[in-house]
Amino acid sequence: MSEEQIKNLEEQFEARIVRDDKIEPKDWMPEKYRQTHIRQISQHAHSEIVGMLPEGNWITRAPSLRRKVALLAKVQDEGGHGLYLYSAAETLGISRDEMFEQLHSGKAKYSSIFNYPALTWADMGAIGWLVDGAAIINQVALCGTSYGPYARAMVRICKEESFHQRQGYEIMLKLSEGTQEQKDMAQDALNRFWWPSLMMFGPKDDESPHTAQSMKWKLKRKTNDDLRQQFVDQTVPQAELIGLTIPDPDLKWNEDKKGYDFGPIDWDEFWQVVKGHGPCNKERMKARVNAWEEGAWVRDAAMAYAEKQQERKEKQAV
Amino acid sequence: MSEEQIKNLEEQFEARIVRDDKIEPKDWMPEKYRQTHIRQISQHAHSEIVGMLPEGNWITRAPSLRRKVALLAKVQDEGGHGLYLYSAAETLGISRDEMFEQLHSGKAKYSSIFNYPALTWADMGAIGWLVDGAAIINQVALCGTSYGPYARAMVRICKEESFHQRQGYEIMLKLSEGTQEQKDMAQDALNRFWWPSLMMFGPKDDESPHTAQSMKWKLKRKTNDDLRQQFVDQTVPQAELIGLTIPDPDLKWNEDKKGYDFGPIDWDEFWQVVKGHGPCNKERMKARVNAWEEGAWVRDAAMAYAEKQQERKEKQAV
Amino acid sequence: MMKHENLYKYIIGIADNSLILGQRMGELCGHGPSLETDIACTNISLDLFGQVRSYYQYAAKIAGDNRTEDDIAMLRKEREYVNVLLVEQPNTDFAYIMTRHFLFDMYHYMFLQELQKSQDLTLSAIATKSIKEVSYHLRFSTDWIKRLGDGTEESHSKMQNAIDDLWTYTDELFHLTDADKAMVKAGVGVDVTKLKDTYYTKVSEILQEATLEVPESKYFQKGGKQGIHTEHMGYLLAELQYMQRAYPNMEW
Amino acid sequence: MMKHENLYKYIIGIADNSLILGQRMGELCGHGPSLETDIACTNISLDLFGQVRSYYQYAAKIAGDNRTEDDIAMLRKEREYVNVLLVEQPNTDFAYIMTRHFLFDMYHYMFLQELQKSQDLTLSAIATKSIKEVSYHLRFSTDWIKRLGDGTEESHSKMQNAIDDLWTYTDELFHLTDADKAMVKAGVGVDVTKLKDTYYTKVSEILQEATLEVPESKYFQKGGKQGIHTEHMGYLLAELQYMQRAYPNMEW
Repeated sequence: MSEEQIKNLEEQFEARIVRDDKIEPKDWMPEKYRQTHIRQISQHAHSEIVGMLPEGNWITRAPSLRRKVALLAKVQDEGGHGLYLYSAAETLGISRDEMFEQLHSGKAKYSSIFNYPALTWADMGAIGWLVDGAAIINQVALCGTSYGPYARAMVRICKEESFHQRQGYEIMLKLSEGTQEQKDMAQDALNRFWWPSLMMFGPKDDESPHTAQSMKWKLKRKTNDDLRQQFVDQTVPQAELIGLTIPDPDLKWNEDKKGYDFGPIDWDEFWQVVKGHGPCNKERMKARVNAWEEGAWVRDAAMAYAEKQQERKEKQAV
Repeated sequence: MSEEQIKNLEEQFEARIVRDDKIEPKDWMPEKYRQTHIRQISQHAHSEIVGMLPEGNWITRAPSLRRKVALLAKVQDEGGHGLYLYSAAETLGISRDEMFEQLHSGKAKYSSIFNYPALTWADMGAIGWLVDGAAIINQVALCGTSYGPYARAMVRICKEESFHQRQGYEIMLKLSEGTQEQKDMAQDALNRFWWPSLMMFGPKDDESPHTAQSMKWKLKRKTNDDLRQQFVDQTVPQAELIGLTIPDPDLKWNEDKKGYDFGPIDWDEFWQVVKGHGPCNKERMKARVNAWEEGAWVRDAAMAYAEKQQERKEKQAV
Repeated sequence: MMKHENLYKYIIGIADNSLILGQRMGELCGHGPSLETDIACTNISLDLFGQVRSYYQYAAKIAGDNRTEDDIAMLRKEREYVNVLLVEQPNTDFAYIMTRHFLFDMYHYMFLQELQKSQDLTLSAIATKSIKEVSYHLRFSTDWIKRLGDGTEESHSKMQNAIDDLWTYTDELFHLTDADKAMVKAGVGVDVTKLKDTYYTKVSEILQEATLEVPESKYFQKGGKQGIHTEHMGYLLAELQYMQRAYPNMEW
Repeated sequence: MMKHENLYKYIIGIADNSLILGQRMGELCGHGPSLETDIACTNISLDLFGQVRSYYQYAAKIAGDNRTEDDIAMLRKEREYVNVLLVEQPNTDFAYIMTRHFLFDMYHYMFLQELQKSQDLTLSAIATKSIKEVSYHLRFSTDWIKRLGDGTEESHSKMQNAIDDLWTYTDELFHLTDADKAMVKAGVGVDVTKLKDTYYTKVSEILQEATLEVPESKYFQKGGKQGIHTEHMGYLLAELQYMQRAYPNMEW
């Protein structure tokens, strides 16, 4: 293609995005658009899969059958989200095995929040309420993103996530209505998950170099700081409603901005975890890599069986 | 050696045994004596080692620190007994690795009682009281056996075993003084371990072909049935003392023989377990084989290191 | 003694199998050989716990005291759980997991078919609801038996090991407890002894299709239905019960 | 608030390390690479639990209510255990087991040397009794670090992995809690911050002798001393506490 042709295609492409047309797998797209989407969608998929681990950790110990069933359903949904998202990424020309390899080698990232341990039952509440809550704020915006398969996956996922968030909040509510031990457990979970949840929105705007490009492609519709503010403003009253205290002495309503001011985030911790040195980074990767390696013979067998079946069919056809 | 010489040696050998002289490793002995002793001593050693497993199963869950410490000490003693006994067998010209191989391949046996599971804390009591109790009855006789290293190992072992038995009985006593749940737990353990303990003395005399030879070599000083009777007569009053019921409707004092009559033993069960089909035979062997196989690299490393150290010493000496 | 003690025991006898198998399947979450199997195993665990709730809720109603489904699930002593030994066997590897599941599913499916005809309308309704799920479980595990048995040499050998080891726990599925007998007589319970031949025929067919040898051993383990379990059970219960034991009498 | 709350907390802080490490070593019984290591690991576990009893009995006395050593050992919530993260790490393989042990033993030995000088005579007496056992532990684990590090290629590589993974938990050994600080000030506690440089020097010397690389990572994990553990801890406690939780208020 001539440079001019490419420029032409790029202009048409940008125009479609501005018009809110969806870009579909077979459409022409700039290589950088493709790569950025592969990176973000696979990272999102990996987050769903790795996110199954901290919650999976409490399935065997859920305190009641009702909660056990709900937790299983939630974790199953997350696996399902992983499936849609891997499929969406595959439409951009990468295989699921390649994406797994990138995850296992550390090349691909996943949400850092899952590098914190799930230590008590209340963490199941806090993860649902705060982590899914933060995720939804990020994801609702993405329902209108430009890449069709991703946008459609988001619509489906958001619906389920908001159910998960309500479920998480309800766990916290129940604990806060319970015994002192249960209240303490809920407060402790909030204390441990509050700051990591705020970190889920990523670095501050002035340290987030990709924002401008992502905004153009509607991969982002608001900045990190805007979304973080929205999360704080939404969550503080929810905490108050159930008698829990946000672990931030600087938290204060700001009448001018009609939002809460909050204290400084520990960005050193953020980067430490992002770089692989959080409390559970090694554990999470070990769990995923072990599952993959120990499952190799199973996948090989399934493949071998499918091939044999195919051969048998062909022979019968002859 | 001429046949006559051999016959001569054999006669001297038998005479020494009759005189209660000890046979020592460097002494001449008939090959059958050597083989029989290797088989019996290694079987005894294996029983100590496999016997660590059902009790090891309760170390992490012992109900109090005092009991945990006592259980650890007991299991450690059993490991120690294994060590003496393997050493005693080694004096007869077999290596420990060969004995392990015989255990792992199923060629060598170990006491069938350890193929029953240890399911509750009370089983730690029942095993100490009944299993060690039965073992002592077998072993006390062996303190005067003809093979020196075995006899000396037995003296040492018997002392520790009788401590273990008292400890086991004391666990049962404590349970029987406890809540209804604890009493039930004790009774249940007695119910499950009673019959297998009676089976520990081996088949009935008329089905035990080696008895005559073993009696001559003082590997046996009483028959299986005599020892079994002794065990029953000793144990029944102990059970009564702590309010437990022997699970045998036919059990009755027989004034004529000044001992208890007891009901028929389920020899089908006995042979099923001996042949490898008891509740835990596979588990026990798996545990031992896994420990051995997974530990191979450790033993190899220790060997390699020792060789390197030796080489370094030799180089320095040059 | 409870008024409907045999019915109560009968229900617990059914439900404990699903409880313990569900717990084992729940351990796998995030550790399976593929995302699809992870999702399936989670889903199966979910189905089983759903069934457990229906049974225990009914049992709690029959007991007529204040006990709840969670009391029944999590506050009994080990000796009071009456699941068969098969379902408590550990997740040794995926061959064991699928074999355990298949050997149970086949029984479970056949059992529910009969339970649908129970004169106890609640049990019959639970059976009708559950059998749809269980027929999916059976399809899932049957497919994996075939894939792994007739897959690679390695998978074949792992499957044969698993079958050989777990076979010893199949006979117990067809034992009748006293409560079972009473319920069969009352037209409520299923006479599982009558299912046995068909079970082994069907299982053998699948194994043969999967190029696996049907074990010939005639030695079987039992005890679960009398509450005498394997040494694995205690550890499983320590996890299952942890929250209810550590935080008694609370609402969650 | 308890009268001697800081002393109480200080004692628990010491003892919880031995409790949890003892529990981990106790899991190994019958599963080690040789009979001699099986016996040694059982013996070490025994020593540690013996020490634990002395500490908790003293703590119970100080608490002055009816709590017993077993209440302290087995009836706290996970967030109330204050052992360092190092000792709760799982028995991944014998390289991890010996590395975990060595990294703790070196600290433990140096710590007890100082604790012998405590103005609290009970603590000083426990330290004097324990240090003999711990010097044996340290010799045992040091020997194994050398054997495995300088053994075969396979053992060297397993050891290096273990060191690299567990190194991240060493820094926490030298953190001071508020109770620690108060007890240091009172002449009762050991200022562990002063042991840190010597610890790393000594550990590094052994690792080098064992032909292992001393990790350079400057990222460390913490939390245990504040009761924030790793996900392994819950499972360990479920076992440790099982009997006391399932059968409360009984004598054993």
